[in-house]
Amino acid sequence: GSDEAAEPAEVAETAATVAADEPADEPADDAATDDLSVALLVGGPRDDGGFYQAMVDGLEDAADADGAMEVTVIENIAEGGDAGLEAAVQNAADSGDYDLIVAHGFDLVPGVARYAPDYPDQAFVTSLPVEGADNVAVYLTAFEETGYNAGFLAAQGKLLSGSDGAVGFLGGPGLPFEEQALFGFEQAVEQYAPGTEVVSVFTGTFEDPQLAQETATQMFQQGVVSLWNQQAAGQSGVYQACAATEGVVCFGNGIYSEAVSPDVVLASTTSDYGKLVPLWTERLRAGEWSPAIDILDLTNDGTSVTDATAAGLEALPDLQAAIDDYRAGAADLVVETMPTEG
Amino acid sequence: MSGSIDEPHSTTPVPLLDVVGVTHDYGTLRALDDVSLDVAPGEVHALVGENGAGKSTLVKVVAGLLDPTAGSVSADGRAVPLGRTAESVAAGIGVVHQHFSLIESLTATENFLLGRPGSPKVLPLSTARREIAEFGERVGLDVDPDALVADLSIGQRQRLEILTALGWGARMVLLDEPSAVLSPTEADALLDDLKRLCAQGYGFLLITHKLREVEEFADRVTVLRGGRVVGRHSGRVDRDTLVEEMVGAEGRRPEAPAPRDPGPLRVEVRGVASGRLADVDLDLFGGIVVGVAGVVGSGQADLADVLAGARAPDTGTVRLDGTQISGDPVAAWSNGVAVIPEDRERDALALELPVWCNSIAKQHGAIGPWHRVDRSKVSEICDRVIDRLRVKPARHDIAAGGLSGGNQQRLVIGRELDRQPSLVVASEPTRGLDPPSALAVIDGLRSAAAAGAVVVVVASDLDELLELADRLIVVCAGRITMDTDAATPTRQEIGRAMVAVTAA
Amino acid sequence: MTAVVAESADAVEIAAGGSSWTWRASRAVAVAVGITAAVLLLVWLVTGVDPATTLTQFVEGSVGDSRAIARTLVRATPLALVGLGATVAIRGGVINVGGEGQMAIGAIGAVLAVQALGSGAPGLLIWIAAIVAGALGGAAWAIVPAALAATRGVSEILSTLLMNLITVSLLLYLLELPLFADPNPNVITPQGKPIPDAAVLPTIWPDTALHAGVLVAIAAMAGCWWWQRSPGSVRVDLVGANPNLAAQSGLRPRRARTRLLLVSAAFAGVAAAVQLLGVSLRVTTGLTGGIGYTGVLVAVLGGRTPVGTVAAAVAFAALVGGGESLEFEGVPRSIVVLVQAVAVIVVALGAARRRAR
Amino acid sequence: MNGSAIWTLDFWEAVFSTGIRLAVPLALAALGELIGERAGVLNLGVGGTMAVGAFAGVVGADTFGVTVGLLVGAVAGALFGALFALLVVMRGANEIVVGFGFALGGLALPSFLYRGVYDTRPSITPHQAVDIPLLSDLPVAGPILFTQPLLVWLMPLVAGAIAFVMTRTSAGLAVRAVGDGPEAARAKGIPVDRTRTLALSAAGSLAGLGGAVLSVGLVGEYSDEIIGGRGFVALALVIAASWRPWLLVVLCLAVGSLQGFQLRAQSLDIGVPVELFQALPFVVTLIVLAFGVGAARAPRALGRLTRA
Ligand SMILES: Nc1ncnc2c1ncn2[C@@H]1O[C@H](COP(=O)(O)OP(=O)(O)OP(=O)(O)O)[C@@H](O)[C@H]1O
Ligand SMILES: Nc1ncnc2c1ncn2[C@@H]1O[C@H](COP(=O)(O)OP(=O)(O)OP(=O)(O)O)[C@@H](O)[C@H]1O
Ligand SMILES: [Mg+2]
Ligand SMILES: [Mg+2]
Repeated sequence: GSDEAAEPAEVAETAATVAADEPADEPADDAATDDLSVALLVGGPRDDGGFYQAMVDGLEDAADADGAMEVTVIENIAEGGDAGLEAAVQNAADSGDYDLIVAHGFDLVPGVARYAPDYPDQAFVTSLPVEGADNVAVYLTAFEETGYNAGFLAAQGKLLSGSDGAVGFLGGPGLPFEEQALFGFEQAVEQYAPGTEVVSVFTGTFEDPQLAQETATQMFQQGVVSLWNQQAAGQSGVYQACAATEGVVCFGNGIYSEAVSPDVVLASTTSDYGKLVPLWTERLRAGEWSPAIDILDLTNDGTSVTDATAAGLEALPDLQAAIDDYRAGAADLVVETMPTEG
Repeated sequence: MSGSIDEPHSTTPVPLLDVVGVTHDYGTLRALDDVSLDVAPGEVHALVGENGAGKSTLVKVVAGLLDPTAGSVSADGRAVPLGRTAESVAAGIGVVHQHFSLIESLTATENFLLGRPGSPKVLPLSTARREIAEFGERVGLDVDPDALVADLSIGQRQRLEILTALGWGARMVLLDEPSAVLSPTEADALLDDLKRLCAQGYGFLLITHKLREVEEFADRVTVLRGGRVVGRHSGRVDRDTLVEEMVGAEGRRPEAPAPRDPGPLRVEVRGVASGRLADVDLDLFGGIVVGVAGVVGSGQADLADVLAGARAPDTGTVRLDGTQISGDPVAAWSNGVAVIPEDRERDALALELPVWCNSIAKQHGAIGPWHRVDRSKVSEICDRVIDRLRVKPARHDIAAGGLSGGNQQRLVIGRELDRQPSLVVASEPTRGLDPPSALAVIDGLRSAAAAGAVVVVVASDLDELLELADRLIVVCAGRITMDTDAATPTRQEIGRAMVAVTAA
Repeated sequence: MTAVVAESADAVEIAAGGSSWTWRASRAVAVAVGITAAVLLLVWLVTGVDPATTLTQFVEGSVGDSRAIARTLVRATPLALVGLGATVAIRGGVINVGGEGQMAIGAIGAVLAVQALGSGAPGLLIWIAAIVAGALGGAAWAIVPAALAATRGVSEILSTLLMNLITVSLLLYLLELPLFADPNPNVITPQGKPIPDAAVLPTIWPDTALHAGVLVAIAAMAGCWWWQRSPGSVRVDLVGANPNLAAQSGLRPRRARTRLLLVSAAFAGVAAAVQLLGVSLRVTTGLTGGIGYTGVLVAVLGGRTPVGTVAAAVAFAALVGGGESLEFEGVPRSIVVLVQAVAVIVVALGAARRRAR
Repeated sequence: MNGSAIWTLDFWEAVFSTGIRLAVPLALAALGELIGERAGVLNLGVGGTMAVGAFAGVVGADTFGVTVGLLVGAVAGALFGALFALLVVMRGANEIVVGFGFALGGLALPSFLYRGVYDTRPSITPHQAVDIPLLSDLPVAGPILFTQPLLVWLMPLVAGAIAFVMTRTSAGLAVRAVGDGPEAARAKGIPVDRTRTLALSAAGSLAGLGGAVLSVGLVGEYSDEIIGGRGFVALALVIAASWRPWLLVVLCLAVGSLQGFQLRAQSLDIGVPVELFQALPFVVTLIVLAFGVGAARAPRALGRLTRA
């Protein structure tokens, strides 16, 4: 129905306010130091070097910072198909062991939608809005903005290295959110390095390092001098190709990218899910879980770019300054969202 | 009887092969029990016995493929270590096995080299090619070294096998039923080859079911029954004696069929050409068993195929009781054509399905309404099929593959005859069967004829045909060269018809 | 290649063939205990989770309470449906390992039917239409392998596997089409429109996830059980055991094999429809979740009988459920697939020994 | 970028040089499978064996360096192949069922162990492309053939070795014999089961090496999905190549180059859905399988394992 389609946009608007006004609820009692137990459900491997790992790392770092929070990660759920995804949600809720269940990934949303009403006292948070469940909070990522960050990095890579050539976007199966990221990517490239050609190739999977490696190699041969990728397990291949090619620079899509190949990745885009955690723990400890919507975007630093790595500083000494400038002005950036089809 | 059981050795001091007291058990089954025999240079020693007597087991022991429970083998006076093929080859023993001894996708040379003990890691292909040519010429067995075995005739394959054995250095060769798959002419040529080689000092142990070959070619004969030696003879032996020893009390020779009056004309073959067959006309009458003889590849198999409806003729028509048989085996079956194919395992039985499934295979429409197998109906059919040729064990639920070969054949024929066929086309129906099973098969086919059917039997064993048939047709080069009452012609006349283009 | 496959299928059949019930049962128990012990040990060594914890957690996760039992049954439902189709096909010597692709296209077929009827139609009509359309979709996706097998002698094992790989891309493409794509702009992974509420299969065990689709599986099992006692199954056995004999008996083995491949694919399509209406509620890339592969294993494990296949499906589903809950203890879920693989290999080994006897 | 780039030499050099590298792991595994099938045994578990080799290779390389890693991968694959032979050849278990079990279990085992063994993924420096002096300066052939990681030369090396062994040595003759006529081979004194076991172990070692070349030699790490559909494609190509090693290598190169082409052609904006390109290698494999000469030349015993 058409009303369904219209709704999320409104939700998103209010959501921005919610996020900005946090904390909205006042603490109800003295439970601020209560031990919290959190289950994190992810469809793929926890160390995928991408979407999943970003949440795992974010939650675990936040738990360390919190000191009284324990995280259990349930990974690879999607291997069991839709039935497995739903079962994982129900399993976690059924056990009663967790103060909060984080269902990270669009594929887990239907399971949350189905079971959250059965467990009204259980707090959930997931990746898309769920109707009619008061115990489900939501966080959204602005993928066009992630892509915009990436486009900024790629453009800087080209400008600062003084090369004449194209910038590259190396994607996976070509899913809609990748297309959104590409949409933002192209805007940023046009903004920071006007007239630069953008070469985009989708390998068909996030997971095949050899294919990613060969794709990157070909992109370099086609004149790409600065490359950003949206691969998961495939990204190590991208960095291999990068290391083996003279005169090109590469950027990662998360802090773990730097761990994969610290000598190659000059800086990364990042979605800092850790930013969400204090919001959640506060609400939980206050006993006031609400169906809030938080958005990770440029305005709240939820999506951003990392500092230049050591390799980055060495290769492009001016990179850090550009990044600092960019971050300072990030809140004022206007990134167009991709028009939906149909 | 010119020999005696307790005279185990010939007068030759050093036999090429000396088997002493060999016993072999397959689990609880004693396949060989204290068997002794020897082969002297320059002789053909025949080993006969009914199916399952243990002949092939003995060959495998001598070849080193089986390690016997007891006994010893020596060659040229030296003991052969048992259970290893390389040892028996090294001792100068060659083997031509009953089944499966050449690999069709390899060339003659490759087969020659395959498994040759002591051959270098890199194949000496050109040397071997020369060896085959030169050695073949010397012993009078010529084979094209570069031909694929698949392209060789059966006779050439036998020759290649013998050549391989001799080329590997064998002075004596065991031949396990080499003539079973040969046409009479090819078989005679093979045995002539053996005789010639005997003159060069080689020795042969010849296993065969064809007693005529024993009579004509063997210098000595050993008879096995149930794994024991039950008779030894040298010189000319009487066939009846041999048969009696082979089969014990159960054996009887079938009487030559009494000539009978032909029934009505049922099958008309008009101007049929198909495969080797060229423009054949035939009238076949009910109540008559028609034997079809011919050198392999003369067109008799094509005739069987056309009659069975397995193949539509290129030209001409075949009518059964006025209905045309169109090259559709299923339609042929429903018109009353029963088929006993040559290769039972490939074409006639589902080996891993139970006997009952095999029994009803051609009446699967009759085993109940669409929604339910009628168990009693199945039992009834299955009992009939089993009873007809007395399949043993008479059980419905064991896998057909668990039956012995003879009983498998009884099952097939029982099934094919179950629906009172009008025309029975049987290819090699008794090949490789032991005498009781062969007799049961013959009785079954004759009773079908007695019930009014036309029975056509294609077989390469002339003796078998002559025992069975009322009327004999000889095919040569796709044409009928003889068509007569089976009792009339002599073997020589038949032999001439099998090779002559003009009728005798 | 056809002959090669026929032979292999024969062997599978033998692998599944029977001996006495008590003997089979007692050996199965012994083998199961052996595997369990080995797995517990492996888990202990690699992850440090002790056997007692592993075992209790496993039992709780698979059959610990009504919800766990229901989860197991829901999981077993599509598995049993694919497995039943595979069982029928294997008897005729056809090994269809294209269940993944056939399920995906079956789901597309089912969702087309649901969309065509709209949310106004009565539930029962939608369900029947979706299941029929699912069956047609699944079968349609087996036409190419069936045609290649019948005309070119291409092994359906390989062709159906390749079709699965092709389907991965095809499904992604289809799910982007406006006809199928979820119009919700927040949905940024490939997934179809949610099916209307009227189309969702009702829950038949209150307070659990057990949906009415399980009845479809039970009906299919009953149907196969009946079929197994009909002359039709004897004919399929003959085709599987000796195509030459079958051809002489008027059974048209090639046509029969084609039909069996299509039938087993249709079963996969039905499984997909049930999964769509009862679990996924929209077409997703995760709707199949390996069921197409596991279904074949279930058929082998179930000894080519309908009841055995369904029992094996339930056992596998319990294994998955238990394995999943083990992950809360830190045991990687790949242990589940490992155990499934070992179980099937052990069954094949047992069948081989039986055959050798 | 526009469609005219397709007419440039650069374009095709890139396509084929990519194709060669993508073909290497595929070809090694497929050549191994060819040996096993020549011996009359179908092993559907190629992908699983590759995964085991990929993982073992990384474990080896992590401790002892790349070369050892490749060897460890090959050895692990050989053990996996020998285990398959033990079950299927020695114990007579159904080769299709066990092969399927190996395909699934072989992917799950390294994934399970990996979680147990490593907290962070080990990273390995893989082989780099080497410019062969003089040859790399040749036009066309230089950029395609002579600026590759040396590992790509394993492909012709192994194919040549297999072609030689199969046709010219007694070992190869024995392998072909047990694949075409196990009963006859046994009658000739060839130890059928032992020959098959050795062939399957060799096959496993090549599949394992293929996996290790992928993880250790080319990419530098193990991940659960690293093998993808390569095992099944290898299986299909062996048949499509009708069991001829050189033709098999050519087909692997063709499939690899097709991948290379699709990656390259995407950026040309020629208006074809990406998904079609991505499915293309599988579609082409299916077509080759259907219209190749494969089946007619199948080893006779293939798929009908008899305990001869
Ligand atoms: N591998 C085996 N395992 C068990 N029993 C066997 C085996 N091979 C043969 N036998 C049995 O041993 C006995 C002797 O068999 P053998 O093959 O030696 O007979 P044969 O005289 O060669 O018969 P035929 O004339 O049919 O060739 C038979 O009862 C047979 O069933
Ligand atoms: N799976 C198989 N393995 C070996 N041979 C087969 C197989 N299927 C069919 N054949 C053989 O192929 C030949 C022709 O096929 P078949 O007779 O089955 O087709 P058909 O019954 O004519 O089917 P259709 O009705 O589609 O024409 C038969 O002689 C049969 O023996
Ligand atoms: Mg014999
Ligand atoms: Mg036909």
